[in-house]
Amino acid sequence: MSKLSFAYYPGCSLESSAKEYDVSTRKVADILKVELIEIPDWSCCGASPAHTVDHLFASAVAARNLAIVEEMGRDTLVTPCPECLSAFKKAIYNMSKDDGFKKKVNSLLDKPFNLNVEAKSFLQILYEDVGKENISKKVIKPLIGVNIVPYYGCLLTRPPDVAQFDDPENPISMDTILETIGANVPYFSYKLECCGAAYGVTKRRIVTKLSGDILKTAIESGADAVAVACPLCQQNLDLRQDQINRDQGFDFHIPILYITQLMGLSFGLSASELMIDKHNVKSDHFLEKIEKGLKEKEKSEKESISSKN
Amino acid sequence: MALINLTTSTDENFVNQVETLSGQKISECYQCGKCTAGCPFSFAFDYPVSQIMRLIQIGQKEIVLNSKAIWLCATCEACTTRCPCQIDVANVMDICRIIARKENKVKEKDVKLFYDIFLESVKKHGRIFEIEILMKYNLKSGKLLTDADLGPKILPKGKLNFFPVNIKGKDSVEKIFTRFVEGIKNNE
Amino acid sequence: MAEEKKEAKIVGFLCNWCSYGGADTAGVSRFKQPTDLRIIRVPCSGRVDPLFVVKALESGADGVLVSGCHPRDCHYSEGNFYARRRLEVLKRFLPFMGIDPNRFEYTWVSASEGQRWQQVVTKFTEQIHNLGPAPKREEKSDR
Amino acid sequence: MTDREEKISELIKNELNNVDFFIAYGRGYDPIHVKPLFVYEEKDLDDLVMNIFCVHNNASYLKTVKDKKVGIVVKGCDSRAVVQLIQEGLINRDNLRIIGIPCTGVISIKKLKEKMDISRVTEAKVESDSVIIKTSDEEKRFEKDDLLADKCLWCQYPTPVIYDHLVGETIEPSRPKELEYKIVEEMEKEDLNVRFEYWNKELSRCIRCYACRNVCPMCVCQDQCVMESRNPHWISLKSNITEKVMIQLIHAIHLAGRCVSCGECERVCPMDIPIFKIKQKMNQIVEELFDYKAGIDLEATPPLYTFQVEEAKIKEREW
Amino acid sequence: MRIGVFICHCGSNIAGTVDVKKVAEEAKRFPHVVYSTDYMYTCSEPGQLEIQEAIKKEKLDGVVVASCSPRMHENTFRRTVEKAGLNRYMFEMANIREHVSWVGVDKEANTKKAIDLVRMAVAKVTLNQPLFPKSFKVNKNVLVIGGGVAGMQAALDCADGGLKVILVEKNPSIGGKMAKLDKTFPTIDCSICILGPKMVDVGQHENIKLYTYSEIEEISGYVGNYEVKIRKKATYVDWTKCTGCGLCMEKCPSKKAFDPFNEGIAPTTAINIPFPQAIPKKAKIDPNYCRQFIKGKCGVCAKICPVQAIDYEMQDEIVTEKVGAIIVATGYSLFDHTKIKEYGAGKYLDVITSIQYERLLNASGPTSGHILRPSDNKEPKTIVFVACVGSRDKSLGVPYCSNFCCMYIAKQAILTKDHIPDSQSYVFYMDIRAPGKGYEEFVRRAQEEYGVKYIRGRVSRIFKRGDKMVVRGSDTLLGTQVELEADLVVLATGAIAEEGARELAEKLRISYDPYGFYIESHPKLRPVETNTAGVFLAGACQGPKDIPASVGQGSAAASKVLSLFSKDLLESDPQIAHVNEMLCVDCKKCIQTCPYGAIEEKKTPMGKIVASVIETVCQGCGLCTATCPPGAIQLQQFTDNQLLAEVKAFFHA
Repeated sequence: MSKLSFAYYPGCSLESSAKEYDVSTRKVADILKVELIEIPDWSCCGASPAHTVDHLFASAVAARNLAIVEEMGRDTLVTPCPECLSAFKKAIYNMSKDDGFKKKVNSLLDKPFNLNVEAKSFLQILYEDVGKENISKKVIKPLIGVNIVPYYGCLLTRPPDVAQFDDPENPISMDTILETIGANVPYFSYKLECCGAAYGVTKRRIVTKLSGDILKTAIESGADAVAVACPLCQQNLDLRQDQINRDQGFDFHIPILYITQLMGLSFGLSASELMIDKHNVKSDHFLEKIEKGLKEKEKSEKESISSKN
Repeated sequence: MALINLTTSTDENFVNQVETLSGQKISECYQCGKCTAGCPFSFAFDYPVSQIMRLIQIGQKEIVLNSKAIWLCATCEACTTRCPCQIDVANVMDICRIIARKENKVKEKDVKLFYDIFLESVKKHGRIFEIEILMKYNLKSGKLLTDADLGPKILPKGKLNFFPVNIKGKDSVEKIFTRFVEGIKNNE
Repeated sequence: MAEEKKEAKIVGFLCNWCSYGGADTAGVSRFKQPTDLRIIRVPCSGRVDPLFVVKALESGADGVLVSGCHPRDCHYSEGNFYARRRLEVLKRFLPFMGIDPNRFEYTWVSASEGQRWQQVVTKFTEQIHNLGPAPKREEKSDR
Repeated sequence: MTDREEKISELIKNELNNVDFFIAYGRGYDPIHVKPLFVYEEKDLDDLVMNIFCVHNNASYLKTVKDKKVGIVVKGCDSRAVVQLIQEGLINRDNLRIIGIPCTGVISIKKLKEKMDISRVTEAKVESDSVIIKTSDEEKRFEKDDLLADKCLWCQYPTPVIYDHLVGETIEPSRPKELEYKIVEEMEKEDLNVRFEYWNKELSRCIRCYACRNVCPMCVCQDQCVMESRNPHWISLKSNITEKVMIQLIHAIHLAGRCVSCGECERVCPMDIPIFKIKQKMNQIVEELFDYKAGIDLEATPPLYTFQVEEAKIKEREW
Repeated sequence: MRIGVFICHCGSNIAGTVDVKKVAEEAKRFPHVVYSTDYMYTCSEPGQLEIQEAIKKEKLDGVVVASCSPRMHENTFRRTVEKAGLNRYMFEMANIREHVSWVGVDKEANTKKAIDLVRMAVAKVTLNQPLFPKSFKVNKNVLVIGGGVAGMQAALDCADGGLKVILVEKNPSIGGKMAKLDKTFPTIDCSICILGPKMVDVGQHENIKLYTYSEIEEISGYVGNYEVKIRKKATYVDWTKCTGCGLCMEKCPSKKAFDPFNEGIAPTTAINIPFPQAIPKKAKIDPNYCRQFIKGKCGVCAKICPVQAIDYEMQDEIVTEKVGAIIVATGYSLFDHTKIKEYGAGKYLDVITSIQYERLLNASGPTSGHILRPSDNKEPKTIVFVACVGSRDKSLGVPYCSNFCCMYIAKQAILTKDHIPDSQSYVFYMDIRAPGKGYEEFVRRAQEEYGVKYIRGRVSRIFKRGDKMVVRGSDTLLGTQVELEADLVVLATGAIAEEGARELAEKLRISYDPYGFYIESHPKLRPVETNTAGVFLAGACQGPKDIPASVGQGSAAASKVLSLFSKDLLESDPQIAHVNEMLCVDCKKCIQTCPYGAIEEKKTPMGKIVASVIETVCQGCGLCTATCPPGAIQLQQFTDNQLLAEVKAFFHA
């Protein structure tokens, strides 16, 4: 495999409340020999607030960053955050569909964006460009004996015309990665149900209802942890887990981990390196279970070797 | 629901406006309800999304723009993905928000307030400054205790920045805002 | 504006079984089209001697269109195979004589392809309008 | 008489019993003008010549003598017309006796005329690569290649492709094939409108004498030709530029895939209109599309009278 | 010449966007035109009478009608002028409806175009010649393609009417979809009980020759004289010997073969008779599952067959039949629900299709008529039916209504209650379409008497929760989201065109719509005819339809064939090639290219050799005319001069 190298857009959350996603992404990329070059002086993607103002405006806010990537001489922007990804993909989609729209967007910008850049999620890079064969080569501590359900959220695969990634109704990219790093992936029917997104602040009850349903289904599926790829989903499911318990009358304590953190664990990185200790819900029990699983596996392997001898 | 006088309240211009801005043909909706069936926010909406589509079809501008639903839609795109008539429903909801904003008809003031503060932060720093956003929102919404319980959970983790990151090209971001506003003024 | 509305002189030779039927299907389906084209019905695209195209162009046509059944679907089983060879040769030959090859197209439209017929007519008419009126021949004398 | 002429005479003499007559080349009114020689009896052979001025394609006469037994003297290029006529079933091989002459080229009188006054030529001879022309006033020496007909400069068939007797040794083709469509390619460097005006100008000279058609060995319709019968109404009697263009387009289209590139049409044109170019363009297209050259293979079918279900070189129309 | 021109308004169809008066006025100025008028409906009786009167009064010797497509009414008007004493070929049409008024919006431009088209038609008719048809003998056998209920009805009606019928069915048995059904709506008749006797009639009728497990390979010829090549697919069992005893099925060791008759809900044996009532009741081997074919050894059936009918070496066989007419009754297929990902894309065992459910309900089905759900063979108590799965769905490329789903859902819900009295059925629907006789009452009964709960809304997603299937939909009447935990979900998959329908259409030279359903000659007035003479349609191949409509069309198609064959001779089209012997130079190009071998050489009394057309063989394609250098061979009615006159009329207006 030739060396992969991309323009990297962390996004606002990843340098603040979701720092652990950024850190684990960079570490995993490093191990997998994927070069991520941070886009110099990137700005906010605009997210959904910009879309409520005007689509032209929203596209311009996003396209400023795409124009910088163009200037870098790169053709792909990679971001771990699905919200940012969606903002970029929509800007590109709308601008390439309508030349007049493109011209108007560029009139708002200092430097025009000429549509020579595509946006991809880091998950897509892992699944399509790196591939499970290359990931499996780096696994030294497989996550044996734990059940992890992948929670994709809304925007990674939807709408299919814009997202152009995985199956919009039954995505399997995270499932595949989780299986590759040794985890057991039970049937999970809430892979795509919305967690309530940015309404955490303004409409808490909505978020605790929706996120509560997701956690309930995960636990009913026998999950020890939920894997996520979105900082907003992580925040709703992890930071707000106590609010969920309070509002909905649950008593859940299920760790919500970024897919990159789980990969890092399997690559032999420590929980603190991956900032797993920075989450609200403690992962201690989950991590112990992994260690236990590993030991049991080693033991059974030894037994089988000695019995052969 | 109150009686709707279709003779006096039907606003064809509104139908055209939504169709033009969204690029979607609203008349193609045959009210199957699949969007409502898959909408995670249906329980919280005052009008389920299929009824919003129906209200647009019969030109009920006031009801649509004054609905909570359009502000509670999180653009999860489930409706768009599954619509048998290939209508980009989420986009239609988005357009309704934009029109409501322009016409100063916002039923969910808090949601809009949060969005405004968010964008203000972008305009000011180039990126968002999470703590500032939350504090301003609490102050302006008068809901001083919003997420106060989360503070002790997240602050000790040392992830949040206590100072904004001001990017070098923040004026180029600000210019997007000003040019956009000027553009609207010029058009008017 | 009056100038803009000026119609081009376009003639189409359509086989009775497929393309003429396709044009009928487009009509029945009310698929709107530009009005410049005049259709001449022939039994088969194989009936279209390339000389008809030449004659039309020399008579002042701005564009000539020939349309038949899709290859392998000819009502007479082979006619359009001959048409394909002869019309392709003609299309390549016209520019040598200084005639823009885009003034002549041949295509295949079946009786059910009303929408396709609409697209063909629209595209061809647009193409001819873009080319403008065909140049007129004038006798040149050395003396 | 040269050795070669002697040999031809001898062969014709022997064959005269098998045929009604023989078509060969005969002395014209001066040394550079040769005429077709119709040999019915031995004494007709006195006028026989075979030299660099034997420009005619004798096969042009075959279409008029369909059911007769005929002998014919042909050069390489002429022989392709014979093959094509047989291939199309227009003449019967069994009725033909063919004497083939390997040939290294014939003189274009038009080219010679550009270089000197040829009204009073007294002697003409070839010395290796030179041609010497004497008139009452002067003697001029030319490089042979400068005087040869264009078609000779790219000739790929110096030896006839069909014959009963070959007089002389087989000659391998030595001329560059790349030159074959040079006149066409030169023309195509010009813009469309330049070409359009070029033909308007050139064809304006046409006097509708039909010499091009009459001489064409493949034009078998003769009196029934649509140019003259005007039924069907492809063409009118008017002598305007569109009709003149139409004449050439009809000729080109009726010849597509059948033209053997003998160039007689242009040679006989009294108005010097470069109509061979038109035929060569058609021949180029046919060769590109169907890998086909007329008058080579007795068993082939002209490409426009047959088809392939899947055409290798015609793309399915995007239209 | 004296030409009359008649411009039709076609109500407002033409007059709405074409100034017909102006067209009629302009036409008066065209050469040879002595009479020109416009009329509201030229094809109506008074319209036709007006033409006939004008022919007599004005001594017309040529007529042009400008109206709809000649593909629509050319024959109508030819008969009109013929009745007034004019040769029917002294008539031309200008198509100013399909090609003008219906496709152009600008009235001025339309009018100009109509005037041009009329001028061109006038120019052409000036050169028309009277032509006289010859007659030819008709082969009175009829080919019926498809042995479902429509094809069977058509075959029986033709056979009873004395015609020899060749019935070709691609499956091993006739019976079609109806043979798989349990009961039929709205009478709850046992489907196979009413179909079975018909199948036996077909199997035993002396006038019907049955080719099952056979497909159409090639069709050539024309009305009255078709030649059909039929591929008899290898069954590996000699059907002349097989008695249908079923012993092979008992002993076959390969018991996991796919069972198309049971729609895959239960396996069958590699050698099998498709179902007990099969006609013909003969065994066939599925080589995809037969051990003899997969592993090269087994031979059990060959050993135990009491009549030694097994032949592993059997090859496909091509047979040729000659017929005069063809009835196409190839039926329909069902939408593949695995394309719908939000409904599980086929991976949930307890989400099945309606036709699979029919087999579960059917007493001769794999569960002997007990409703047991596939995942655990338990009796379901909550059954959810989902309507419009692959119908009325633009996003799936099937925007049309499948016509009969609403009715069979009601039927299945009723039967469910009969089978499991303590069950509860729910139906997610968009609209209930029950316009047939007794249909609406039937759907009401399902709700009123059987307590089926109808929920107006589409289903968004189906997923698993424990051993239940969760159906999440909406109730648009309430304006809410609803959720049901079902034991079994039945998807009412819509009707789509039969696989291979398009290929068959190409062989038959008939047209089909964008979805692959065959197009009839006229949607209202010629519903079973096609635009290819002698080819007729019956049943769902023309569009989704239920059993009574299919049977009705089968009979209609049969009556069309019987009326066609009521004459012993048909008239041949005189629009064929004709040689001008003066112009022919015997260059042989026409002989070389004629696709039908319809041209030969002949010697004229003057001793000249010329081309000559064999009139009964020529099909009138005109390839020869386009090929002939001196223009000696001319296709009558489409001569070079006629087409040139049209070109000239346009450009030298």
